[in-house]
Amino acid sequence: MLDAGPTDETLLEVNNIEVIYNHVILVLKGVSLKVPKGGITALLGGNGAGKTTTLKAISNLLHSERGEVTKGSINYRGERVQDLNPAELVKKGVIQVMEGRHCFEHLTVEENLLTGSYTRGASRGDIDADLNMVYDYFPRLKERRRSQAGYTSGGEQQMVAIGRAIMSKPETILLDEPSMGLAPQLVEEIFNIVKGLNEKEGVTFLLAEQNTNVALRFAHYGYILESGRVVMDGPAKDLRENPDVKEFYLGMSDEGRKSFREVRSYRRRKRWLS
Amino acid sequence: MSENKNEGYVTADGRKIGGTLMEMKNITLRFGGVKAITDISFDIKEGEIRAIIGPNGAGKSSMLNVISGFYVPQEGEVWYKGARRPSMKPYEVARQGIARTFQNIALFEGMTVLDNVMTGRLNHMKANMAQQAIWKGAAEKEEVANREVVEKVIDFLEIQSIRKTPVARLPYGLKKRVELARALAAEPSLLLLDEPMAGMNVEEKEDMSRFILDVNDEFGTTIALIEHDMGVVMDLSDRVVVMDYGKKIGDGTPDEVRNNQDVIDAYLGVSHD
Amino acid sequence: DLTFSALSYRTGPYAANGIPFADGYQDYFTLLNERDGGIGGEKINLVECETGYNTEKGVECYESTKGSGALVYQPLSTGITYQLIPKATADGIPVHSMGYGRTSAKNGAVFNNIFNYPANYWDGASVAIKHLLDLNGGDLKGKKIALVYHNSAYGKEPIRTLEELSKKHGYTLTQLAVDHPGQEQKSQWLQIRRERPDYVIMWGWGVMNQVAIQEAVNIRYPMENFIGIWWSGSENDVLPAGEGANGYKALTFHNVGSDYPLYDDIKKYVVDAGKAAGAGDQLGTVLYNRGLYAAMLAAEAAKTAQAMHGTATITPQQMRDGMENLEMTEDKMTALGLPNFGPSFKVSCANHGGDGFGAVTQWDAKAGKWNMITEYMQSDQEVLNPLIAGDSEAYAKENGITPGCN
Amino acid sequence: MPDQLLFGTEVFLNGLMAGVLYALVALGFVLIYKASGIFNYAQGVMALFAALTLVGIMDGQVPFAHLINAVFGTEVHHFGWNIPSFLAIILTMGVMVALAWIVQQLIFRHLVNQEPIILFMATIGLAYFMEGFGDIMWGSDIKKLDVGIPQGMNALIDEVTYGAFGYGFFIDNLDIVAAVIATILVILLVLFSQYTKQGRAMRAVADDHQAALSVGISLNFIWVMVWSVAGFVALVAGIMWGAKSGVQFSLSLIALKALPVLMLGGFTSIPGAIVGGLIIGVGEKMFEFLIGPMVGGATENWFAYVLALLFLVFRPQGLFGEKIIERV
Amino acid sequence: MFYREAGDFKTSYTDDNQTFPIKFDRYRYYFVLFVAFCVIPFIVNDYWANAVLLPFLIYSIAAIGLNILVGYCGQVSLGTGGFMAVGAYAVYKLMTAFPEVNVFFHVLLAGGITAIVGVLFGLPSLRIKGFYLAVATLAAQFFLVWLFNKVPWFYNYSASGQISSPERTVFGYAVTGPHASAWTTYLFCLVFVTICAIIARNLTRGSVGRKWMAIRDMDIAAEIIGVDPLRSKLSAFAVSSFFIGVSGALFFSVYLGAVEVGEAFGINKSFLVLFMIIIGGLGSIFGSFAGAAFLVLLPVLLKNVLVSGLGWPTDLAAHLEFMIVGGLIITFLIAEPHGLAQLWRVAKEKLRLWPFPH
Ligand SMILES: Nc1ncnc2c1ncn2[C@@H]1O[C@H](COP(=O)(O)OP(=O)(O)OP(=O)(O)O)[C@@H](O)[C@H]1O
Ligand SMILES: Nc1ncnc2c1ncn2[C@@H]1O[C@H](COP(=O)(O)OP(=O)(O)OP(=O)(O)O)[C@@H](O)[C@H]1O
Ligand SMILES: [Mg+2]
Ligand SMILES: [Mg+2]
Repeated sequence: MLDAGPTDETLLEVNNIEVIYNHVILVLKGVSLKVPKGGITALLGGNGAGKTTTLKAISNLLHSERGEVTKGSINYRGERVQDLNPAELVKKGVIQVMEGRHCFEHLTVEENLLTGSYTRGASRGDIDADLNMVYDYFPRLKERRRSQAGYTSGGEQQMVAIGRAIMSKPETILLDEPSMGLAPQLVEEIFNIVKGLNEKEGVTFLLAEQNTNVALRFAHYGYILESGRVVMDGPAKDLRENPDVKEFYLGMSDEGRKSFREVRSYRRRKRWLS
Repeated sequence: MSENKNEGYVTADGRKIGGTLMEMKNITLRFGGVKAITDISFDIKEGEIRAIIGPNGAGKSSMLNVISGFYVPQEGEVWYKGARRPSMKPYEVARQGIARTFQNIALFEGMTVLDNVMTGRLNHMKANMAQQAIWKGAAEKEEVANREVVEKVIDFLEIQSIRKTPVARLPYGLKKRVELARALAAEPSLLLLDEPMAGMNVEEKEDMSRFILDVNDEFGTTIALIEHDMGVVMDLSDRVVVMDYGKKIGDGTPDEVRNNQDVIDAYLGVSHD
Repeated sequence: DLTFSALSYRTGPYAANGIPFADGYQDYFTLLNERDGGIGGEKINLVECETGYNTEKGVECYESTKGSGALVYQPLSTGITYQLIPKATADGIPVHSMGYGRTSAKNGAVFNNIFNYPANYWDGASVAIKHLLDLNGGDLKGKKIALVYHNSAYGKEPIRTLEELSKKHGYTLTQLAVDHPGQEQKSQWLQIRRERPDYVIMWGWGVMNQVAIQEAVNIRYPMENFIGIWWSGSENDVLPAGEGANGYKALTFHNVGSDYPLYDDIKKYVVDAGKAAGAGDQLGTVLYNRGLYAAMLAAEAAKTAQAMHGTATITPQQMRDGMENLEMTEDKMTALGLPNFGPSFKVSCANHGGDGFGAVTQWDAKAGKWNMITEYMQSDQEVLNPLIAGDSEAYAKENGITPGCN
Repeated sequence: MPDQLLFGTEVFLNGLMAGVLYALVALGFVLIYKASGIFNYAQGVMALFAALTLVGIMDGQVPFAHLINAVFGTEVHHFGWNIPSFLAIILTMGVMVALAWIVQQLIFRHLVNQEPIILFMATIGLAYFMEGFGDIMWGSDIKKLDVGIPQGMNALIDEVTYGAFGYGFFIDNLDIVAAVIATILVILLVLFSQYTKQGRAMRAVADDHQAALSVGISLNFIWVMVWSVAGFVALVAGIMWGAKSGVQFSLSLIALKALPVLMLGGFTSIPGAIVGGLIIGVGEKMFEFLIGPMVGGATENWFAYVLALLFLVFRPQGLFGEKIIERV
Repeated sequence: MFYREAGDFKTSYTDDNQTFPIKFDRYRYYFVLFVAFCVIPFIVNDYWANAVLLPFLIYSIAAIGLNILVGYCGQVSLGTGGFMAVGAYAVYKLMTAFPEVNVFFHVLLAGGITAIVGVLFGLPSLRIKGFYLAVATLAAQFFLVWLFNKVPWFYNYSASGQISSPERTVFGYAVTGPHASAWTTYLFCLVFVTICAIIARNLTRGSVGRKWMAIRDMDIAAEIIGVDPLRSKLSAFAVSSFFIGVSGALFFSVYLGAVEVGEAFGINKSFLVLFMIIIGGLGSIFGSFAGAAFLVLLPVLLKNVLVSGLGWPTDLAAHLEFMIVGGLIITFLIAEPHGLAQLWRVAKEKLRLWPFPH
């Protein structure tokens, strides 16, 4: 769909990582992926597949959840980044938008956005310009700029989280479930924003998404994760055509979209997991 | 749909819907200067699946909070089972048979899945402190009886394998399911679901849809549902309320709503099919 | 060996006071060992146990040291003393609570194993009043006296005595309680400023002393009208207030300074030999002297016991007898190298508390030392004896003890 | 004016002054709570430690003298120099910054994203440790602290009021100095937390550790910074209180006076600390003045808490605390 | 594979609800009970009873009580010292007023009285939450201590304001007073500990316990699903205070024998018990024991090692003891923030997997 898109340069490379929580719970069992510069890479998969864990492993947020990467390596621009702390990583240009919003409840919407520019040494003027850009993307936020983020609705909080990340002018954004809880219109809008940032500003995206449909429409390349392993990957176009993906992730059978009323009450089997 | 207020109707797929179970009359809710809900009225009939949709910040969750007694509207009346509901504490509302799930999952993170679902049964458990301190006898009998109900719900939602797992460790989607289990365990007459399928992929949404339909079918539970996935809403619900900026902009069957120009402008963008 | 135990507190909120006392106690025994080879030829084995002024640790200390055959306990805390009174009595081990503890333990007929010579709190209160009587030509009628006290059992000790004495001497008594720990005493001192009592008596402890003295300086209360009990009269209490504390008075039941022949021995045998408990810079301070005095009394009681029972290796029971028959005379003290260091007194079964002699010291801020400004005076036995009899009888009744001397 | 009213006014004024001193201690708590959600039980011990260090440096004490002497059989106690108080305060600040850094590296870095009660517990561990450490380092005797702040009755106020009412009010010079310092501190800190980038980051960290990390705020840096500032506040509190009572163990107990202030003012509000302090100071002094004599006095300790409790029943987050967000 | 549960299937919900569902755990539990009741009483001496076992047992009761309030119901309280004082003074008044009644019942009644006081001070918990509540409970702490100090009726007008426990017997054996022997006091406390632990366990596994935990984890959600917050919180305050009252009663009458309120039941006590449950593990009965053991035994152990073993000066040893205890608390928290109980659970999980790492 997009012709601009990824270059050959691999920005982020995850090699065969294993992640353990609490010293005992093995969650990722060897995940490898490559994120090309300037591309939108999607990480798909069911609940508990390990998408969030993968993103956190990259952004080094695992540590604060008592998880650790026990095997494998993570490289950004060919440089090992596993041992950096998250702040250093943000300085390098990688920022994560966390699943479940995680706004700063007691800060106002605007202050929330400003925290995004924390690592930048930018001038007041630049920051204001970016702030306005975010408000352009999300007019709703402008209306609510003075209210505490804790009192905004779920969708508004999602906008705050994304806006906050944009404020750091990152090179790479790790987006965890950006569409969750958003109205369909807005989902479309957010993905358009992603696309815009990608094309205009050359921001690289790695996004974890449940909404496979949209994700594959906007992404260049996709990885499908199941139970902590990559089970399938390929260019988004190919994935969209894959019959399995169609059936299990896009909810389409050969006859087009099924009604949710018609769902059979038996568990279907995925061929690759048999 | 032009049926009499208190009468039921028959849905397209032939299910019989009863009389009015709950009616919201002219509800207005303000937070300081913010008007979350402005003069909204609608009803929920026995046995139907009623969806509430609308853009982000429209006031949908606030409406559920009004129904479950957590927010007290400045104006308006809530009628439940044919009587006007006096102002009540949320736990009293729950005891009237209204159970719900939450948009930002509100599970008890420090407990196991089983315990969480058991909390759904609290209003059915009557043993007093002394009996519980002794345990043997009344308390234990009651525990086992309720455990059986809960196990049925657990089976029903296919979460047997995580029974003893602390919920904090579960992935998002399973948490949603556990929340549903907790609400179902209460055997409510009205079940409120706030975005039950957010953060799920199609396959999981299908599962969830099936559970919702089955609950509605098997136990005749009335369901009010907020959801952003139009596919789900249109397929599952019998009638839909559409809200925007705290106002009601549409109310009717999925087909009516889908073709309502206001709704398209405010929410759907393009008409979904 | 003769085992003595020292339940000391070199840590916790009162460490500053506990350290010099413990040092003095220990140094004296070290001296006896080094110079005399112990007591009666038996080496002294001092078991120190840290209580941190905490009752529970006190119990642990008591239980852990009693197996080692400790002859006498000096609990150094009123709380621990109360706690040990029944226990030690049951175990047949004597307790010496010198200048603290349960006042009515003076009645040895009820408290067989408990000793509190040479003076107790009620003696202290009475001596303070006596001093004021002396200053006022024997008449306190119409005078206002304020009592600033630590709001605890300890602080409340003098109240009854002072009330009885006010009936007798016609002064009015204002009571000002200060809550633990006593960091903040604005209210109390503003009240003193308003009511301008002629004298202020203080039953304080720890930080309460320093703050009270500082506040008194702040409101420019005449320091020479301000008298503290002996636990409010160490260098620690006055130094933080600096010059302003000059003239502050405190009670005592032993002398001050290090100007005694015994201290030369301590320097020679203990400090210079590198065997001092502390840094050796506390010699002659009030609390060091008190610890030393306590040790000396214990050693003298042990000697008495050895003489009585004709054996050098005495048991706790024999030690008790020694304590009950202890007699301190000026001659004895001069022989020990401590002339005029403490009052003369004689312990008996009926009187475990000595004769209630105390004196008044005054702080000289310039010289940085305490001076004893009165002779030892005896407390008003006439008033105190009935109080002691009453309280100890009540205790006997409550605990089913038949008073009696054996 | 009738006497009773005059006395009452004097008590009132002194209550205000006492309140300022409480607020000084409370400020340290607020800072750390605001920046990390940590209820820092060790704040009192920090004040003690700061004051001990200051005196130690000023008097040229050899740190760990007791330990060194015990282990090596030496007899070292003093370096034999005296350092002017201004320089000593700066050196002490250095020590407090180092302490903040160590605390961060060894403790809180490993406890990111834990529940408040666990962080609280860690500060208790820290308090225990520092209690022992401070004593070993500087000894447990009472030390006189004099950095040249005037103490005692303010003669000017006394004269002026004596002239006006025939009764001179007593106000302690030390309290006046404390009030000035506290006011300056509060103003600076409010400006800092409300209007600077670091201040905003600090508040963000308090709300959500993980989210703060995710936008690139370095918890390490923020926490070291805040603990250093709190260390400075502790030093100020230590100096003020130490001047009253000498520097000694009990100094750590002033934390107990700060807690009701915190409650009343709100754990997260810097101005709340000072307003809370004033209310508590006046409240407890007036209660002791008016009601104390009827019930036997020594009411201040519990009354402060009861007063704060009463306020909380009406405003559960304290007067100025951030509203507790309750949403589902 | 040291630790196995395989082959240990449950066929009924009753079985599944057992306190120790795994056989191995169950036998170990019986074994501990056997040793505690049938072996220790014969070998215990004064030192072990008075310096180690009694404080351990009594603090365990207090810790269980506080754990119900803090660990299960999420209401952080710093009033423990004050409530223990209520228990102590209640038992004192009862013992002296009704000497003919068995002291066992006095202790229980003292617990009951404390429960009432606890409920009273628990009332603000409906509005006040978190650390605010913790600090608010200090009002109870300070007020109660002040009250017992101020009103002479509580200490029977004794001159000193101290209370001391008279001798009382159970089945003819003295359990309080100076003549009580080590084994009787030990057994007396042990009985209370056992009863309290069982009651606590029963309450926390049933519906009351779930209400408490629901309130703890998310009070708003709990209310919306039908938990009456006031009643649940107050019931937690009542039960918790009951236990704490019992422990206070035993602390005074059996363990110390004489107390002064400010010293024995001061704020330090409140903190100490709170430390116990946090170190042991919030929301765990086993954790209450572990925490009590840690904070009672560790100092004794350290002291014995440093002073008796290595011959260090007592003050250095005491300072070091502080540093070590503090250091250990921090180390444990970093290793496992959820306390010794959780550390133990993780260890078990690892053992189960052994020799495989995951
Ligand atoms: N802090 C944690 N402790 C223990 N286990 C965890 C933790 N966080 C996640 N897990 C486990 O790791 C697995 C993967 O979780 P993760 O959140 O990465 O899934 P996900 O793919 O993002 O799912 P979802 O789409 O539901 O967000 C899950 O089984 C979950 O139970
Ligand atoms: N407790 C509150 N205090 C202040 N404002 C509130 C509160 N609750 C909700 N609001 C505001 O009311 C409006 C409606 O919020 P609500 O959560 O009901 O939206 P929603 O329709 O559920 O949106 P979404 O789909 O994003 O969840 C929002 O603008 C929100 O900021
Ligand atoms: Mg996820
Ligand atoms: Mg919502």
